[in-house]
Amino acid sequence: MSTDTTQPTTGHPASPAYRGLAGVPLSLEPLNRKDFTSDQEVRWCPGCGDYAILAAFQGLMPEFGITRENTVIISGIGCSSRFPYYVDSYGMHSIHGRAPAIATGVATTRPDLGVWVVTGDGDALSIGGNHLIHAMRRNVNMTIMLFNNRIYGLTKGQYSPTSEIGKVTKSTPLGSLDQPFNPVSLALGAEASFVARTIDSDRKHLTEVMKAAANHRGTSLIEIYQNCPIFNDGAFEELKGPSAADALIPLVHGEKLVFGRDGQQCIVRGPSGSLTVAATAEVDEDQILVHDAHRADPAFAFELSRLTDSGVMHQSPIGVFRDVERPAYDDLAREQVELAQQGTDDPEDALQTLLDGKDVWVVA
Amino acid sequence: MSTDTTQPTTGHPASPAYRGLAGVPLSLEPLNRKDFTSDQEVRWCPGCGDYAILAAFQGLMPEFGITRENTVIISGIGCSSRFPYYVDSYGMHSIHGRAPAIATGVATTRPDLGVWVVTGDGDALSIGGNHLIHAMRRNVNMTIMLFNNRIYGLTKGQYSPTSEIGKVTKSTPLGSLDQPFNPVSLALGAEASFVARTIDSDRKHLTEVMKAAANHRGTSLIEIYQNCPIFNDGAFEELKGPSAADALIPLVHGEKLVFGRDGQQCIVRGPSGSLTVAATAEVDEDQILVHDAHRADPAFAFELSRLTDSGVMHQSPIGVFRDVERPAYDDLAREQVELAQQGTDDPEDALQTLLDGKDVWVVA
Amino acid sequence: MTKVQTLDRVVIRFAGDSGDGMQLTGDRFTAEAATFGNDISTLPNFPAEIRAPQGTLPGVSSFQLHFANYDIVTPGDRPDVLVAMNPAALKANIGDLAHGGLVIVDTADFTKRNLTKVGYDENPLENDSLQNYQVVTLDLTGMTIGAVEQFGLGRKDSSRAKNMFALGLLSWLYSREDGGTERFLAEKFAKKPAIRDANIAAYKAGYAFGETTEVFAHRYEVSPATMPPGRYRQISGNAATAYGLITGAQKAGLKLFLGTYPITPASDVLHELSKRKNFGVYTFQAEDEIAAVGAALGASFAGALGVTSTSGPGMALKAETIGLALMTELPLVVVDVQRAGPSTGMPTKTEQADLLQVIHGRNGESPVPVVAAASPADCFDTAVEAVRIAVKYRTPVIMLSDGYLGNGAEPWRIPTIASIPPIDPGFATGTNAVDGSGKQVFQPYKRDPETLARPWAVPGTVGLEHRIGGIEKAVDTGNVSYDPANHELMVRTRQAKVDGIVRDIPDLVVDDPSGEAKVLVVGWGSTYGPITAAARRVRATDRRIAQIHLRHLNPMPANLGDILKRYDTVIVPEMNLGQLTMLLRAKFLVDAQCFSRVRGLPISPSELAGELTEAIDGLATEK
Amino acid sequence: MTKVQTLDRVVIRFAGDSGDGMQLTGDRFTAEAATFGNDISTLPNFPAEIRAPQGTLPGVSSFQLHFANYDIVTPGDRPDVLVAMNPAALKANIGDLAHGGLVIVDTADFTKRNLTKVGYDENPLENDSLQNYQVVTLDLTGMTIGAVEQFGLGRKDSSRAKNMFALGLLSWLYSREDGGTERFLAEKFAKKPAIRDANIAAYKAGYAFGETTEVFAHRYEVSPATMPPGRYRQISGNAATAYGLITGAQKAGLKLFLGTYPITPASDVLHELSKRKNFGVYTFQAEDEIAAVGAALGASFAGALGVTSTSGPGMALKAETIGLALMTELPLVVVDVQRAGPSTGMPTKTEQADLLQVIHGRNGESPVPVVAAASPADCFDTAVEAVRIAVKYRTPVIMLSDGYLGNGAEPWRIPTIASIPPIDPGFATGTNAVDGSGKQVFQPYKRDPETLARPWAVPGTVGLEHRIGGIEKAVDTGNVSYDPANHELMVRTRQAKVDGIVRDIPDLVVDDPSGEAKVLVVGWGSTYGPITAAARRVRATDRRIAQIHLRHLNPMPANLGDILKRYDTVIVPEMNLGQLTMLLRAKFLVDAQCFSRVRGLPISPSELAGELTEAIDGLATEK
Ligand SMILES: Cc1ncc(C[n+]2csc(CCOP(=O)(O)OP(=O)(O)O)c2C)c(N)n1
Ligand SMILES: Cc1ncc(C[n+]2csc(CCOP(=O)(O)OP(=O)(O)O)c2C)c(N)n1
Ligand code: SF4
Ligand code: SF4
Ligand SMILES: [Mg+2]
Ligand SMILES: [Mg+2]
Repeated sequence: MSTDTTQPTTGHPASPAYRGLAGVPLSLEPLNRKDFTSDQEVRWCPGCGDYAILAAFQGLMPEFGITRENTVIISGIGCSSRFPYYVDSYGMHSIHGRAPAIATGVATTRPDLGVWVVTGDGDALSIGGNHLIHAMRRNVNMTIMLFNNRIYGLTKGQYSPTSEIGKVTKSTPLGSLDQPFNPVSLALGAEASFVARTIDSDRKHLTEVMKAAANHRGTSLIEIYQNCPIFNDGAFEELKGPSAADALIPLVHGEKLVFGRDGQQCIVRGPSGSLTVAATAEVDEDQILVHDAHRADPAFAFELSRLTDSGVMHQSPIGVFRDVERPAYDDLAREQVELAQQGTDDPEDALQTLLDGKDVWVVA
Repeated sequence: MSTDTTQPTTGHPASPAYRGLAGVPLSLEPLNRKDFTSDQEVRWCPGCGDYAILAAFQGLMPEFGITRENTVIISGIGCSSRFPYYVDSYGMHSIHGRAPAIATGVATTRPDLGVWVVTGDGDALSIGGNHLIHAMRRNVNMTIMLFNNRIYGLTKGQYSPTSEIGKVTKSTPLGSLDQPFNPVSLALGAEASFVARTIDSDRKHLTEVMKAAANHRGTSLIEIYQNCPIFNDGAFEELKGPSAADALIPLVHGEKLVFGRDGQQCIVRGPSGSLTVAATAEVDEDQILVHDAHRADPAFAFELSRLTDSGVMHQSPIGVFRDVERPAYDDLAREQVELAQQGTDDPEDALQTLLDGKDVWVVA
Repeated sequence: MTKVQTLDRVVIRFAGDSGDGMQLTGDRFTAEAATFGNDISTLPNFPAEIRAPQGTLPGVSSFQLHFANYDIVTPGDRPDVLVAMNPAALKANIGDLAHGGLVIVDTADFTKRNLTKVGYDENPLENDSLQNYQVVTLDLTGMTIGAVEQFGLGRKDSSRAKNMFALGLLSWLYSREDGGTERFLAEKFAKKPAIRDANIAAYKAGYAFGETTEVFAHRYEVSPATMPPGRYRQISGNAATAYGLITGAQKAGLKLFLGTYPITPASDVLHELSKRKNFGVYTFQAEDEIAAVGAALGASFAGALGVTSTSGPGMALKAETIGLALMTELPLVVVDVQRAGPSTGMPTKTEQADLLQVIHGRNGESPVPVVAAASPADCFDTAVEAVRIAVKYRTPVIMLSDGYLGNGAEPWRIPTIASIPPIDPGFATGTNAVDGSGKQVFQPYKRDPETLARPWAVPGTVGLEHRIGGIEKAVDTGNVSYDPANHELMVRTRQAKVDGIVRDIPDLVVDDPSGEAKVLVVGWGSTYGPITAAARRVRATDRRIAQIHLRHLNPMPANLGDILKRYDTVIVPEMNLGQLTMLLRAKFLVDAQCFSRVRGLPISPSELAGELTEAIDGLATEK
Repeated sequence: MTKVQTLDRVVIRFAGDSGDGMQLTGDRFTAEAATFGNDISTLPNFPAEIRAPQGTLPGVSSFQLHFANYDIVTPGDRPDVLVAMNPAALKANIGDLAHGGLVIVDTADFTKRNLTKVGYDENPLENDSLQNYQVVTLDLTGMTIGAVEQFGLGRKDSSRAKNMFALGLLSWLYSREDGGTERFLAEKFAKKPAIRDANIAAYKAGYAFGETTEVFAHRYEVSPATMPPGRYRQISGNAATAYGLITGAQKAGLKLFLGTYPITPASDVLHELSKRKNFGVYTFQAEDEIAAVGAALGASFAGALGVTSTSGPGMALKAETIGLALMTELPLVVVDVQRAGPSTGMPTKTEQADLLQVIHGRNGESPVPVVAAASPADCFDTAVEAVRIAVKYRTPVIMLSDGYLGNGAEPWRIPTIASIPPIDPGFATGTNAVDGSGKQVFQPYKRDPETLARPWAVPGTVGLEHRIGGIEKAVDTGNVSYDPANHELMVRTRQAKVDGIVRDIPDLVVDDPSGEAKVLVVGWGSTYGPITAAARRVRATDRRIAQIHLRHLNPMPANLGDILKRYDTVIVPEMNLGQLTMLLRAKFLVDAQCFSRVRGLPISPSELAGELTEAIDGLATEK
């Protein structure tokens, strides 16, 4: 008797090119974005940033090559969490905040599934904060896409844990009081092995970051700046359009941390030892720091994460902050089970032996 | 009619010397440690590190000068969480993981109370992780003492979120798989304004750190390494006794990061930009970093936090990692209420006006 | 799809600038209603001029539609719903709207200039002038432009599709099929494919918007009534709850601390209270429902009135902490604005299926008083009652409301603050016992002999220092105790304390005009309206029916058992599968039967009246 | 303080090296028991030599005590409890211990050398050789040294107080007063204050240790019985539960995924399962109970058997996610090892007061099957049954155990694996419907007409891609639906599915040897033992009593109503305030009365027998 419910993967090409998806069967025929489009009408507000993210995801999926049926998307509750309905794969629109926990069960029992979590800033960081940080420290193999619109969309516009201090919302008519989380800093403090940030308005960057996440084995967290035109319009305005080049600090592994339309700005280590933005023209070239996403020590990535404003947004690094190798929880868990199962002959006999124990007596 | 339940503070000296306790009435007569000892027999196992922490706390309280009746201790569930029973103040031994949330309600409504939270590594970081990080980002005025014995004591020895990878416990007979949290890193990632670490075996250091925490307005997190002789004996052995000087890196604001019995080791910024331990004799004196707990940017404190081993403990900084000014949530919340109340004449009239609203019609 | 079952009639008026296509919109909606099988009656209203200046009062065009599930003869006197596409349309029509009516406003044109043009000094959407209505403000124009972007129309043409966005929204609100309108548009604009697609897209976007954003509860209803003399205003259930909590706290001289987490349909309690800090109200939007109730309990420990508000799923999460509240015997008010479950269910739909959850949904023997509001205005009295019980008995109290009550509004006879009795927090101020050695001591679990309430000794009170918690407490001293006899005594004492609240609950008075009814209808919560309407209908046919309605679900009024036993048939209409019914059967061994409807909608009075009639006639035949 | 109410008798043996003070310990414990009013009988057993070599078998000294709440005439044949201070003491005495007995071992002397000295090849504490006992290993010596450090004794003198540590621990275990022993020690060592203080401190430390660490459930009981033929072993309830879950999973060909969070008294289910990875068992210690059940549900979605285990407070936290499980209609087994509540309550004490919580404690109409185990060994069958229902009906199933069952042990007739019927997961493999356009499609909510179960289509199955969630689902398609009629249908269908499980539940067979009883006693869960014992006693007095015991609490067996109505009096003994009683009354309108004891202890058979006797005699008199 087999205790493995995995579908046969025979006939599929060996394994996807992306390390996070290793073990997931590949589709025999090439798929296209339509294959990842379900029959459900997309129901976000006009202009919602969620559309662009969905489109990028659907556009990218065929490239991974994995089958639709081995693709699983788990979401929580929120506007963003309607995402699974629109992708023609297996999916669960679960309950508020719990998607990473649910995905942990999926990922641990099934190495042959590609697992994505879709969540919002309230879902992931308010009610679900604990599951998020624990998933990251465990490094369960999944990609978490955190749609950060810095507001509660679905419940009509209360402030969220990423809203800037002083935000006036339905629940904070006199302005909010709490310091927001910086999701990247939080993730790095929680031992995350892969942390990235991208933005709804840049399809190419979105796609690149999603690919990098899929290529990472373990938990990948992608914070996605997402505009909510209804309840928090323009939250990322300064990071978009013509001003984007001066506001976004692209993080590219192995490349100098230079940004601005003409590369006129750069990141250096200031006299206090802290990272600061400097004018490229005014510093020695070798002072300009080179991005290194693979450092074992998360401190450098953390320093970079602090370059993001916590109030109104004027500046923010995007790209992969950190991407390091660390065994994935689910790989290890399966290894333990497989090791334990080695040499087990007939499972039914083994079970009988277990039930019998060591000290049996007989009543005649 | 008054909506203030605060007891009159008349006759009390103005305010305590410690900023976190500003507004808490001082005792007219000097108190001593016995005053902070309840009539309940202390019921930890022989040799438990909790005893020393309790003793340090009780020894220190009189120095703060605040009245016993304005002292409130809220704990969760765990061995450590029995703490409130032993201190003759107001206290609540609540439920697992929720103490920071409960304390938030206490602190917000009562500026005249000194609020302490006592919690364990399971209580604070496993089930209570979300409340902990949210309390810290909000900066609610309270001191959280996290007794970290890297094990679940009360439930008889399962591994905890701070246990080292590979730990064999009742629930992980083949060894644990999850990367532990570094509580200091986690706190820094969660925007904490005060984060410190100390150890049960060093009464003087314990006391100093508790004082520093009380002097900080907002949430102060103190991680306390605490030995559990029954289920995790010796977890901090290398940080104690004769080897302590070589293993503990004392953090003192404004002082050089030098440690070891003869100051033979020090912290410098290595060529990669990361902090590293170096031999004092082998580096230039001005390369040795000076501790700065007051930097606005938490990155330096974060870098220091990474000097702690995450497996078996051989090295760890102790002292105050970070101590910066940031408005406390509860101070701001009270300010909003007080401002809103200004100019309110008779509250009953005001209420009637509210009920009436703007558009009343009369049925005769 | 959806039938509008619980509404007997609705009057909608679409109003906008002449160029806004209001007539088309009205026509289409009428067509949808007609197709749907409603009886209809309409009243189009054009500006006198062919093309009045844009944005002015004379330029307003409107279309009124009355549709109903019975014969109607007029287009309705006062609209229940007003869709206003600009300031002029609002100004011109708002006066006709019934109190509590729904106003949907397109905010796009609410600029200073346009406001001035029609004589508004202030933006009416930003002051309290629309307080007596349910106002939904939306950037219809902006959203429409967003929705049709892809069709490459100019801004002006794009924005013209906003009437279809509005229609889509209304169609969703009244659960209409959209096929007809789509076909209509396809035909009408067959030659202008971009315009056609834009209109269809706008229509669909409006529909989708309604569905996605939880902006609306479902429907509303204006119940006409003959009213006792007094001063009245319009009030929604969630506002009434907030006001009741403020009033209760003030009457007790306590700060009010709301710890909560947003959730439909309870969020408005937070929104309302967060505007009322001038009453010493603290509102704390916590990280989740567990933290919310935890912080509220902390506030109660500190001597404030701790309150938490939520809906079903959040209620489930709070269970453990409510257990701690009942073990620590601290006042706490928990407001559950119920919605359709289970799980996420249908967040914007109403239901009353949390009754057994709030009564039984905690580990161990954990009795908690439960009160339920019967109507939007009744939320006020129920909230005050919840505060009174919580403070007097030192106990968590659960107040049940539901989506229908919370979002619904009705005229409210405004009470005089002075007429509401004060609530005595009775804080402990000194020792209350003598120990073995003759020393005066404070015992935190020494109870008031009558109420069985324990003393509420607030931090800051000298000499009363004590520790409480969730582990079983020794009688009187409150020390940790694992003693079996003590546990048994404490379990029974906590039960007796809650049971004893019955002393404060007035006996039920049966509404049985004839005094000879054989059938009793028993209700609780928001079924009050439908049950009352159904009873009236039944009585109008010269049949006899008795009615009682429970505010107190735990404990129940003392004379309830006697009343139940007096009737041949007991019918309990509930928007669940029979939750009160089961409690009544268990407690009184009466063969109560549930009239159960679980549709996310209020019970239909006519359906219920039919059922009651059958029951009455059935009994008559039997004899 | 505590009386040992539920134990009729206990036999304890203290064993150690001659120098370990076992006789003193035994004497003192005897004195405590005598003072307490127990009947006692003792058997001291000294080594033949005056001073046998330390750590050898001949050096072992022991003291056996039998104490009971009725007349006893022997010191007992087999001890129920063995306290072994070193390897020799263990080796010399373990053979006498009753199956399932408790062994408390001081580990300090279990060195390789000492083990070899007495002929142990392996450390018996580290292999499975003590599997048939409840073994508690403690560093008594180390803890004693720690506790007496302050008195400045040498290591040797310090460690000699370990017998008092052990005595303190046992005194706590049997809830004895410590005053007497303290006085005794004070007197005995009056002239050696350091020794006196050390002994008293050690005694107190042992007592405090017991109380603090939750090392022990409360008491245990060895129930003698005449047994049917078969192969037997000793098993505890929590182990039996774990084995049942493994067996169920294997019978269904599923991986078993346990998502859990430690909590007394359920943690041993985790501990046991985490040792059994060789059966394809995954154990996940989550960050909290919510994550635990969430991960389990995720595993079920992925095609494994998701299981979660907890106790009362954790159960409260899982409610929302169980709601999601029932909405998504996925198999899930939830084990609740109940403890005394409410809130934290008394974690190490037993109770059965979570019944109404598990039946009603979720938002909305959320029916979930509930099964309960009657004895430690019965946990096995009950767990298999829970798996069977969960898999067959695609539903969360709650299995109730309690602290008494979980930690208690009893002889178990070992089943043959082959005799246990297989469980068919019946995974969906292909499309199951045809859509409007004639296309073959998969409908995730199209139900099996008989069981009403929906298909379980596991990710990885080509062509069956679908989305599920907590929002109300449309019939068949499973799409999101807010349609009122659909909601009503789905609510009733989910209820009907659970109700329909009754078809699989065997009719109850009444145990009524005479066939003429007028009084029926109805039980569920761990009251089975006490009720059976009480019924035997009643019958032994020539009275008639009928007994039934429920494994299935929701739904209940089909013939239950008929049975209840056949008796004049129905008595329901429960360790709560009447939770099953209330369900029976509501469902069957039968005047069932609860024999309620809420003391954190099993019901006393003698007390219950008294009550039953009175009920029987009362009926007789009436007539
Ligand atoms: C237990 C529970 N609490 C509260 C809610 C209500 N709720 C649904 S989504 C949400 C927050 C949504 O914000 P976010 O996660 O940022 O998602 P967005 O809508 O912005 O995409 C809340 C509070 C719920 N569904 N369940
Ligand atoms: C809701 C809930 N889940 C689980 C438990 C069981 N429990 C009590 S304390 C504890 C962990 C204790 O570990 P820690 O916080 O590290 O404290 P320590 O005992 O080590 O001081 C657990 C799992 C509980 N009481 N309540
Ligand atoms: S409310 Fe905001 S986040 Fe939600 S769908 Fe609309 S635009 Fe998007
Ligand atoms: S189990 Fe460990 S942490 Fe708990 S009281 Fe004992 S020594 Fe201390
Ligand atoms: Mg959001
Ligand atoms: Mg711990």
